[in-house]
Amino acid sequence: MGMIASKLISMRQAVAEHVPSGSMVLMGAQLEQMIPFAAGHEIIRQGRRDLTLVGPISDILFDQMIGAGCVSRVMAAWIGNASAGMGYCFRRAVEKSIPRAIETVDHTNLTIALALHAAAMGVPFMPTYTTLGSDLLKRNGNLREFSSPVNEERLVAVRALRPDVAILHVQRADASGNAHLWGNLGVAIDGARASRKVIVVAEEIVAHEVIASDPNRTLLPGFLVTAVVHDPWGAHPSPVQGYYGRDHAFFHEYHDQTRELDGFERWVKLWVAEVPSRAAYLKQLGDSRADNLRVREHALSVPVDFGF
Amino acid sequence: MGMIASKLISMRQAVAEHVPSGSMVLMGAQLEQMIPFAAGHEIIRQGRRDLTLVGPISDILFDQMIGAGCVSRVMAAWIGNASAGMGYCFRRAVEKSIPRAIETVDHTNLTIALALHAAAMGVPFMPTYTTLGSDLLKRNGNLREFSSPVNEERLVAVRALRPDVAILHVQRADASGNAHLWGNLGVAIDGARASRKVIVVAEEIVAHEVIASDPNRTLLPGFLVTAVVHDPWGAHPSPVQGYYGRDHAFFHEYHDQTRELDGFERWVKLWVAEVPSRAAYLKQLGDSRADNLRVREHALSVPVDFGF
Amino acid sequence: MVAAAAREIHDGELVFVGMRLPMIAFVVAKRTHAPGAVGLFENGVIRDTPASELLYTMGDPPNLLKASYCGDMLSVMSLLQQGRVNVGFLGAAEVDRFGNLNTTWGSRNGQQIRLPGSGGACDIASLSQRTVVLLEHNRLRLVSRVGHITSPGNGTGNGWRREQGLPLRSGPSAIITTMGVLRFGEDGEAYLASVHPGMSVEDVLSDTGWTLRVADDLAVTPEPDSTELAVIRKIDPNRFWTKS
Amino acid sequence: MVAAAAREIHDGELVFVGMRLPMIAFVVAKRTHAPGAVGLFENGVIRDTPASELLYTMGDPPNLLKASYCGDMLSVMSLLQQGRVNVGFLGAAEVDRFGNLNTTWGSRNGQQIRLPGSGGACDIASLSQRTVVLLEHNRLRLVSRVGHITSPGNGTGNGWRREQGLPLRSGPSAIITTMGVLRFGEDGEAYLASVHPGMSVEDVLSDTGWTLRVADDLAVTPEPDSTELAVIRKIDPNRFWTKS
Repeated sequence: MGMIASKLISMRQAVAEHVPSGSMVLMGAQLEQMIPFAAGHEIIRQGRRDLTLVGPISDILFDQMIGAGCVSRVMAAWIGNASAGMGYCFRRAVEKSIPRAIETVDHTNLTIALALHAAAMGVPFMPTYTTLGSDLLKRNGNLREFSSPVNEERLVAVRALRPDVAILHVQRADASGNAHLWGNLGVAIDGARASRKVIVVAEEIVAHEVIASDPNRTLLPGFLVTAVVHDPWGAHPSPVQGYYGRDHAFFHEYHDQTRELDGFERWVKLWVAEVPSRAAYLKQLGDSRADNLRVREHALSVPVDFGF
Repeated sequence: MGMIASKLISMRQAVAEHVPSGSMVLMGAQLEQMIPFAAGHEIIRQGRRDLTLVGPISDILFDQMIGAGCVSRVMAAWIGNASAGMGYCFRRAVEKSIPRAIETVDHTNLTIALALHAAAMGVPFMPTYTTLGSDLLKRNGNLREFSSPVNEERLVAVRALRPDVAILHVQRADASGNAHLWGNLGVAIDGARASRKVIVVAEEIVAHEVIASDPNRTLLPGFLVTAVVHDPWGAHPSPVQGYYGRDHAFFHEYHDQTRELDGFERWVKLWVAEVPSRAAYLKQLGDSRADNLRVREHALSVPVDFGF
Repeated sequence: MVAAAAREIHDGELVFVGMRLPMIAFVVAKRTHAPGAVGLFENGVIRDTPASELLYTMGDPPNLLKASYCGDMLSVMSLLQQGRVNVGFLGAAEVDRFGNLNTTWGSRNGQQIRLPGSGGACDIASLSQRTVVLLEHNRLRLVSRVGHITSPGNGTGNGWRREQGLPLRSGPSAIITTMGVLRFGEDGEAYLASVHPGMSVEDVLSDTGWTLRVADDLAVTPEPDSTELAVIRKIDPNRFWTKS
Repeated sequence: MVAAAAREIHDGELVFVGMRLPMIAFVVAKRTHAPGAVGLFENGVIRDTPASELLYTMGDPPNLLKASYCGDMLSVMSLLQQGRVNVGFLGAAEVDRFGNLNTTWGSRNGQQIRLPGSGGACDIASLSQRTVVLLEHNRLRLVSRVGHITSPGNGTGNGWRREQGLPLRSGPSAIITTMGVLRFGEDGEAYLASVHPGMSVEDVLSDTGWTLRVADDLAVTPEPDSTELAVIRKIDPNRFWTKS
């Protein structure tokens, strides 16, 4: 292959260099799969402020970052705890400005996907019918009603959204950022293409030949990727198909333990502040808990032939 | 799996039932790969008329169907012979109305892709910058300039295009139409989703389990597929990655032999009219010619694990 | 409630499933009267067969294994926008007499509380041919007018959806509660179509936040038959999801 | 001609390659001064390495094997529309003094002949940061005004692209012919920047269909150096594609 330099750096360095305070950050692109918790926790540890978080269904990572005071704005379709409903930190921030006030820009799954798609396609907006008649259309300035230029219909223009950085957790990547992601893709492809920078966090770093053996599975061309981080188990407690399952109990425990502010403060100290790395996090999680999440029955895809 | 009936039928039946005269037909979605020649030849044999052909780079299949008098309109970005440039039947039709006059709606690769994308997305148009300033914009009524509803830019609205039927050649499919296609995808996905019916022509029919072992490679959900045809070598002389190569000489021979009208008439008699099936076509092609196109060096993709 | 939801799925239909109760309803439908139904999930998954385990989220690994299709969100949402999806299931904090849904702002003890938001609910309510809402029946959930339209139902009545520009073939079809099934009249307003076995009309009316109309031919919701019950008990043996 | 085209590619750039001459130019650039250049193909293929064999079409099997990425047309075209593509190569039946291209309608012996059309040429000319045109140099190909603008160059001069709404950072960069290299002035009109070794300025001017301006610092196009020549000869040993 060509002379492409390795983009492999540590999570600490990736956050230090590519996620400054004030950034617009896309996370949780694959919805409940492969949420980049390790990256979010490092962002909390490095004390980032005034972030705008972007994602469809953000699950508890957004709640944690809001609770830690990193966030001034959320643009998402759903903010909570996919196992238990409410996210208490999100509620405290919106309802009581604790630890700080945040702005919420309410999207739907489709409008957030279209906002990223527009940016990925290099155009200022995408047309859609969704949100017509809803209060989301009235309250979200990135949604604007207009008349179709080709017929008599009313449509909504979803303005293109260009995050500063997308953080994607994937199964495997080469050192140049060519990544293989499988399972449900959510808004990962458009989200990465829409963003100015892309950080890929991989369970495994593999040779370029593994990626090039199946170029249809390449998530996005490597030249779009800014940094590659090797951080196994970096998505726990969310699942990584083929690597580990979802730690459902963890989501319920978080829910129960963060109902009150002091509970969250204990939680974030225990699981984030005093845990310097993902390796240390795993140690705290304990072997038996991790073992219970490992793959019990492998299910390999039937290969395809690229030969000629 | 559920109680899904087999959609497997013969090419003859597929064309008889799903490609009536007057249809708008999408073919050649994967550009120079996997052009559905077998289907096009069956359409010629069944004497279809007044078809509108839709495709990005149509290569010589469109030229053949135009020469055979099946076509009244072409909506494409490029109509010719990818090996040799010009398509003589296309030229005769446009310049001299031989065998009949045809209308040409000139697109670019991007505008034809966007027209299908709009229909696949279920919206009336897609916005783009391409064709601004060109004569294509002036002459193609499906391209319309408009002002962006979200900023001050001038844009082109590409009107959604909904073919009556898409005919796609793929490597493997199950009997319900869940297909695996690999290599360059062209406009296959959007083209199929944009169309009212989809005919999948496969090199191999496989068990549903093969498809479901790798759902990320499924071209489109099986419920969008109307019919499945098993027709090995149905794409010759175009290539099918992992199955056979491109018969470059065939494209040059076609070019040389169809320069004049009587030459085309001899060609279409020899290779289409008097060849009742793909099996007969292959016999005429000859074993040694086919053998030369077979895969010499296999290159299997590295599998992925969907287990948990 | 689950059996009633299952009966909203017809054979061969495309179903936006969601999680928990509707997921169980989808499995019941697949295993009884609708074997050809297909399940769509907005994360990008399409299944001809139910997952091998009960799911907590649509991204749980069993939902991806042996799926027929895995793609991105737009690959599924675009089918919705094309009008191909027959029925979508939704939950809600509040539903009103015209079937409008609120999942953005609630109230508890007179105080505004922020809920998670739309997710895909607004998209499903806007674009699927039929929308079926499942929720607990009480006056705080079934209200005269939702405080915030997260997901549009019939707005202010008949004709409203068309005025807004929503697809002609779309809109609320049923509200299935813990007490009965509500459907929609020509004027776009909900009425009580059936009460669940053991529930009285009076209880339903007093637990509804507006003067609910009652169908002339009010029925009793059919009990789950033995096949349906067997499937439900197999999926949810501890009756965690299917208490009522 | 090929070596001159190769030099239009800078290291690390994204290149819309096309077939034949530009493909060879891409390989030459990769193997000499631009090892980090990436090749994009509108059928959906992206390569960090050149294909193992010379290609007739971008869909030839060697172009897919060991590609870094295979997707659909929009997955590549969208990168173009985002403005990320540095340089795109195009051929043409006709190019005019403002770099506008025609590949739709030609003429032969005074008769109109229908050509294949745009393909991706209009998209590349509209959206890539720099467009480089390769063609044979004669008065029928280099004309004062093309009969049909398939792919926009500078239209009628400076400012025209902006007026049309085309991206600010886009437009024709060079026309490389069998006789020399033309570049574009501030006013958007082409001028002769260099003549190939052995060609006279007079011959170039008399073979151009308009009064071609000549650069004050007119150069002679550098000959391919030995490394470039070695790569060219290895790819095209019979000089089928690289006669000149």
